[in-house]
Amino acid sequence: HLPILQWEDKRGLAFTKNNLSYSSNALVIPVSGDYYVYAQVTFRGPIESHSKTNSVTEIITKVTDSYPEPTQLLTGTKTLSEEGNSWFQPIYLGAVVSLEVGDKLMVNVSDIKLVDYTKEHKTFFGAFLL
Amino acid sequence: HLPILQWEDKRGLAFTKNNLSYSSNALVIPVSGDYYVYAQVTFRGPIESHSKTNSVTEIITKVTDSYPEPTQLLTGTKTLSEEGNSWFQPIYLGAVVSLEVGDKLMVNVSDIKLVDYTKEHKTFFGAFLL
Amino acid sequence: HLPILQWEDKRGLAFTKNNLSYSSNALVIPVSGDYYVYAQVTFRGPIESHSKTNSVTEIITKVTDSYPEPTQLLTGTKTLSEEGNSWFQPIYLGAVVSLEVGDKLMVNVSDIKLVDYTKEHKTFFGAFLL
Amino acid sequence: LRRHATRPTCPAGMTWVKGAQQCCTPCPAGTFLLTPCSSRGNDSVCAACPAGTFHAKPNTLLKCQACYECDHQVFQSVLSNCSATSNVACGCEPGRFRHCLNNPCSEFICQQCQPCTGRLIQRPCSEAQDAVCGSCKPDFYAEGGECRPCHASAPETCSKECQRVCGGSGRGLGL
Repeated sequence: HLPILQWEDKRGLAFTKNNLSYSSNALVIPVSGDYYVYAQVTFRGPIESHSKTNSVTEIITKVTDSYPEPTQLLTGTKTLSEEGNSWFQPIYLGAVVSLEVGDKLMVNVSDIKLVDYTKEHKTFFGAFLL
Repeated sequence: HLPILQWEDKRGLAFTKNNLSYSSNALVIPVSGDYYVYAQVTFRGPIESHSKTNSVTEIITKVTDSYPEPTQLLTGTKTLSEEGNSWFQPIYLGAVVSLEVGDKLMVNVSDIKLVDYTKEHKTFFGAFLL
Repeated sequence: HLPILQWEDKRGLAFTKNNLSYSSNALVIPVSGDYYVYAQVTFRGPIESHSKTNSVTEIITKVTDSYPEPTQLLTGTKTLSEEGNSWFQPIYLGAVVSLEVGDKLMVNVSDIKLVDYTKEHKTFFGAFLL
Repeated sequence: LRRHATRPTCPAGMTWVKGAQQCCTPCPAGTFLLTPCSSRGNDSVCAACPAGTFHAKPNTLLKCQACYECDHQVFQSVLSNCSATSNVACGCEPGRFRHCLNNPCSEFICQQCQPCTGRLIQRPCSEAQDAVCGSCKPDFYAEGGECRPCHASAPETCSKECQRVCGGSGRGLGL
């Protein structure tokens, strides 16, 4: 599986409420229903130790007790054409998904070293019940 | 007019409820109000038989009894700079629009052959009433 | 500070309601709560009078009486790789933020001359209370 | 299965208006529906589209569409202003032509026409396409892909295109 991002859930702009909680890298769904789930990841490179990166991928994944494998809910994937220069690039994802109480939502990325985690307004993740 | 995408509305992650229905390639609005409408299309190329593509476009369009022509609600359009190598690229759109009962929402694209329809988590379309 | 965009709030697809008002380039929050805030800016270039542009940036900013400095809520920033050819490129941002009555939301951009303001469905800005 | 309350089909020339749950005569182009009709069907109150908005067709919409704007940053010019019944039409400033960025050319920039300095013009620059330059004009000679005026060439290097000019240079100015 692709690496899972960790998130800040209290400080700065981050918050959780209405019993939507955050634990072991996942948002935990408190009540079954339809949620608008979204995430943006800002990627940047190149990274010294890295061979040239051709693409970046962000996936919002669901883990549920009723199925042994994670389910990919939303995927944003893009090739890079910056030819070795330094580059940066956001990928935003958002959609309505039906979730069950206890389901866990996570964000996976193609390469965690390429994620710009330095500023909370550039990389973020959330969900709200409709 | 640009080609219109067709959608799966029942299987997998797809669903329709609250009387929002899907017919002849369009979401049909069941009750007047303000809706958050969104769509992501993942494009990919080049397609061998295809001349060099230099841009991709996604448009969410409204058709209504009240006006004889479609109205463009949201447009995402981007030039490509991948110079003939294989490329892929998502375009996400989302905003609040005022809609009337019976209005129809569709997604048009610049070139249907460039759309990656193979995975439901890469290309999706939806709306919810505020 | 980066330049602030001005918006049309009445004509065409634009509207304000539920006391969310628009004045001096800002959406003014009528009641405290959690809002889904979003904006898309379509950038395009090059502009003849301009030296080469390497990147474009869009920031949704909050100004509040309780703090003297604007707060960056959401940022989308991307390098350009179109090598001097004509290019265009949308950046979409959206997330839930907690806001207080009287808070003002604005959209800043790296360079106002690179913004495609010509069609309302390509560049837009909005918010709704959850 | 619940039967949806199907809407009656309106007589020709009339449109179903949800607000009034009636068939009404649509408002003419250039106006929008201010007040829906009564049961008589032809007494809708229509109002003119405010400045900066338009409707090109008869309609029963509650608002008019916003006019586009021409992109002056890329040297577009207004071919025809937005009116109550038609959107703005954009073209290019003089001396420039449309370089389409997409198909059907709804996105374009206005690039400078090539000047064809010292050359014959095979096809003049137009709104739709750049000029096509031909060979060098009389009294010009080709050098390094450019056309240079003959008088600038030294006698010993006088090329064949310039014989007329060089040949005459020794005889002084004729009246």
